[in-house]
Amino acid sequence: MVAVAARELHDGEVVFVGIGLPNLACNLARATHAPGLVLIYESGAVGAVPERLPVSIGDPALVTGSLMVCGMADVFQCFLQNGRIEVGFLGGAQVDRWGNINTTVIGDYAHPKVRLPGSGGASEIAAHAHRTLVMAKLDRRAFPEQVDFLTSPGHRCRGIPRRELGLPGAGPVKVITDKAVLEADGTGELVLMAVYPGVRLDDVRAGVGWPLRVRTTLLEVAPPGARELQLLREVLDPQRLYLKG
Amino acid sequence: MVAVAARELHDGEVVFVGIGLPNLACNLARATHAPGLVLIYESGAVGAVPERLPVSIGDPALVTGSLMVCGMADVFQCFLQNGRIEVGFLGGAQVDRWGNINTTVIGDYAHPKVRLPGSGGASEIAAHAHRTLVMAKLDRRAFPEQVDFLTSPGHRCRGIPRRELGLPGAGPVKVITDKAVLEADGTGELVLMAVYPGVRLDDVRAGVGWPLRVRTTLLEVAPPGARELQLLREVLDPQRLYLKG
Amino acid sequence: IAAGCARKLVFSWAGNPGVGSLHAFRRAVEGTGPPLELEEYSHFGMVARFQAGAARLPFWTLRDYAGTDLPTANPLIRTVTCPYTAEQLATVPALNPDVTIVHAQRADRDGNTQIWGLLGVQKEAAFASARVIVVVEELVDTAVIRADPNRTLIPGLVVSAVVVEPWGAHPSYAHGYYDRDNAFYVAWEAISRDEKKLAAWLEQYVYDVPDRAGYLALLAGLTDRLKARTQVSAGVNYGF
Amino acid sequence: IAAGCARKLVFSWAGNPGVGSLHAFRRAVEGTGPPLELEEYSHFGMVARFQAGAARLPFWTLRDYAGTDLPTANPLIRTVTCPYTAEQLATVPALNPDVTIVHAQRADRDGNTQIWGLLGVQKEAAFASARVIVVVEELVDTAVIRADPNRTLIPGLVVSAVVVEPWGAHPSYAHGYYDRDNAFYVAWEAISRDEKKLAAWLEQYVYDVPDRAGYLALLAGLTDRLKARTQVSAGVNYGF
Repeated sequence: MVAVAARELHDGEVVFVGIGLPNLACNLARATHAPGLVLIYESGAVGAVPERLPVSIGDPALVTGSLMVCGMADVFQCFLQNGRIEVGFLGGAQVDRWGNINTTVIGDYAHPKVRLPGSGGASEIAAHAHRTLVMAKLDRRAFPEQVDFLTSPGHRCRGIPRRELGLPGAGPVKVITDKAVLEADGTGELVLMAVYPGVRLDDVRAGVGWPLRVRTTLLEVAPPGARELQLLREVLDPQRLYLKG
Repeated sequence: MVAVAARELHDGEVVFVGIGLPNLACNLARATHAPGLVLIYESGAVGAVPERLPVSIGDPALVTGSLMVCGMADVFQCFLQNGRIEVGFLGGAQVDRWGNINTTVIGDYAHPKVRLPGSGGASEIAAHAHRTLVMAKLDRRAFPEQVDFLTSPGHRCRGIPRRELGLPGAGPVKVITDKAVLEADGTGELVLMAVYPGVRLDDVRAGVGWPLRVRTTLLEVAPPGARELQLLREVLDPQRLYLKG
Repeated sequence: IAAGCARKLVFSWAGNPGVGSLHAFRRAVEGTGPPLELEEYSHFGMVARFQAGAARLPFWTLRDYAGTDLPTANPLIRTVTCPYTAEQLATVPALNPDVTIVHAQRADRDGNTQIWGLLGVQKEAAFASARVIVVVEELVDTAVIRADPNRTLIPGLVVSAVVVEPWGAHPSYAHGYYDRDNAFYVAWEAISRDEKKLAAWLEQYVYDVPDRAGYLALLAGLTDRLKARTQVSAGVNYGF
Repeated sequence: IAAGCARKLVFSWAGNPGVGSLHAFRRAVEGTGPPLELEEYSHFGMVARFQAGAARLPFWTLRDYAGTDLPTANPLIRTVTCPYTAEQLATVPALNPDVTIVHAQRADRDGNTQIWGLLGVQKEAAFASARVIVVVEELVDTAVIRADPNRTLIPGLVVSAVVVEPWGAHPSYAHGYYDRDNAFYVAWEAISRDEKKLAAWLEQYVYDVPDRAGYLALLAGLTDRLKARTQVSAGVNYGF
């Protein structure tokens, strides 16, 4: 999943990074095919080169050796809203058919079944990054037809197409799960693009709450190479803070 | 004139300083009765202690040894508009009966007789500083009934009282000239408050373009003391960049 | 929240950074703990509120929230029409706290405060606030501040009080002084999940300690474990 | 203006700092020189325009201009109504230059630029601009930038080109490198007042010099006269 996300990043791109799996993916890409990635964290570190796995978005390892530190007002106004961020990573408890994400509540807002942490910077990343990549575990409850609460806009929000909302970025182009990769089709609906080796189409369909369409040519995801696995397990997350295997 | 202006400053006050005579007045006050003055220059130096007479608002001597340097956006938004500036200094080619100041044009805006440099930061200093002090040479052309162009608001702007305009600061409380000191009365009109030793009332009236009223008890300005003169001539402006005598 | 001090939370993200949920917060909102009123924004929205507060403007303009449910959940998220392009933009209201508490590496006795490493919204919050308390690792002579004025983030003229409290940011970190106590954040997951454990922790580390020194005395080996290594930057020339 | 390159001036103050008038500007506006279109703001207004540009918003809000003649002289100064308090506030339109040229002490080859001393609106202008050219006193290794990231004002990702030109700010100064050439500013008063002298100066110092080195060669003794003295600040600890 991390290796698959890393491959989506091109050398030299400016990436808005969150903690956890996205951070691992970015640092894996930096250590392999994209040494020129510019990593920006919402806490204000620009061009970070963390020498350890950051344990929080405010980790001092993001600052030491970085190219620039700026205040959060500059991060959101001068980098993100200004259109300087090429790729943003998002995750969430719910991802729906149109790539909308919910990180706010499961159930009703006033009387939630589960209260989640909230938007953080996700709402504006979803609006402004040139494109976003979503990482989430495939699970029927996590992939409903419609999110309970729309925290971060996808391609169609409560019936209104993204373009009509004036959102500058292209939205979630891919959703990378632990079983398959979904991509947005021309209408903005998430469709199945590729499956991991050994995963059956029915497994994927069972994890999605809407009639999942499949791209004309379904691809198979290449498994991570030995070098990717070694970097992830021995260098990037030796304590297995975020990796399971 | 400089010594008279210096006396208007109280120790510990936060002063927005311009180059030239205001700068001399502030540094004279700092060297005498007000060592705790905090001098802020629009270029971004806060708590400046210039070791030489600054030759421009951007002089590096304003930075070295200062308490803080910030960008001009912070100067105007976080200090001035935020209401942190207690005293502002203003000057201008024209000062009118209500303390309005013109630093833009003499004559018509589109076809001026004399084109002046413009507002700079004066317009917003006049609006936001808790009080302003105006320094100008007394001259009939410089003190008209109404300014040709209203660059910096005084107590009554084109007939509208300052309070109705929602301007946060108290406006120009005193106008310090080379012959006399004017102050704003309860209605905001500039009236004669004090004359320099040896200056006759008629001399002052001849330098003002409206029927100048005189405060009930007209004061005489105390001449600068030996220490003030020595500081001004030998320490603060030894090259006589701004001082005449 | 668990101690019953909080009536209302104005926020943009409520989690345990890098670890998981804030359980006392979840209990309150999910209806099994003491009630808690919410006023919810995104990070950018909260930052913008502090910017408006620091500039003494009543609102701030941003491109945000189009298509989301956040303006429905929070009616204080509104819109304004641009006087040049006629487009609609989002607004948030200014936030002007009664008190802002800032943790910094050093300040002089007048409150002129220097911070390096991450800056957050500390400058904006300080300027927005009616009163500012600065907690520092080191009290320094004004000459130290004046030797490098570009490092000053908060001027003394907005600061009400300076508290000198080394290790005052624990369990978080102070860049150049000590690292984050990550073991604490991880342990907090188990403590905060269980209301009894949380009550016991509050008793031992908050109610029963007379001061910060008492708190630190309970954390044996802390300074050895977390003290920052030395990696000093070069100076720059302020001569002219 | 004197060389006939400028058609329109967008400005907030047009004088010779600390000296007096800009005579070519005055001649143009007072009708005795080539015509010049004006779009005039105050300093705060111009700063706000760059802030809007840097944030990619179409306008910026400020408390300013009430009671003044500036909105009459410039119809682009408008108002907006606060969606919370209903009060009227001034607005200025965003400024997004085609090119911004910044002078800085140092940058690496990717354009990551560090500036100390006065900062002006250089950060805002750079972010607002379609292209940014940075002129530096020194080209440094990226390791120098990374050793003190809090000094970086402009990130390389917004910079199009870096020009290495020591003494490139003359007749102004570069803090820590050389002082302002005040004699030049004073001499400029007499040169610019007389159109013939001004034409001769342009001939000698602009049209007839092949490059910046040629310009500097005409100014004998400059480096001895203006070189900055050494007053280096202490470093700070970035270790953790």
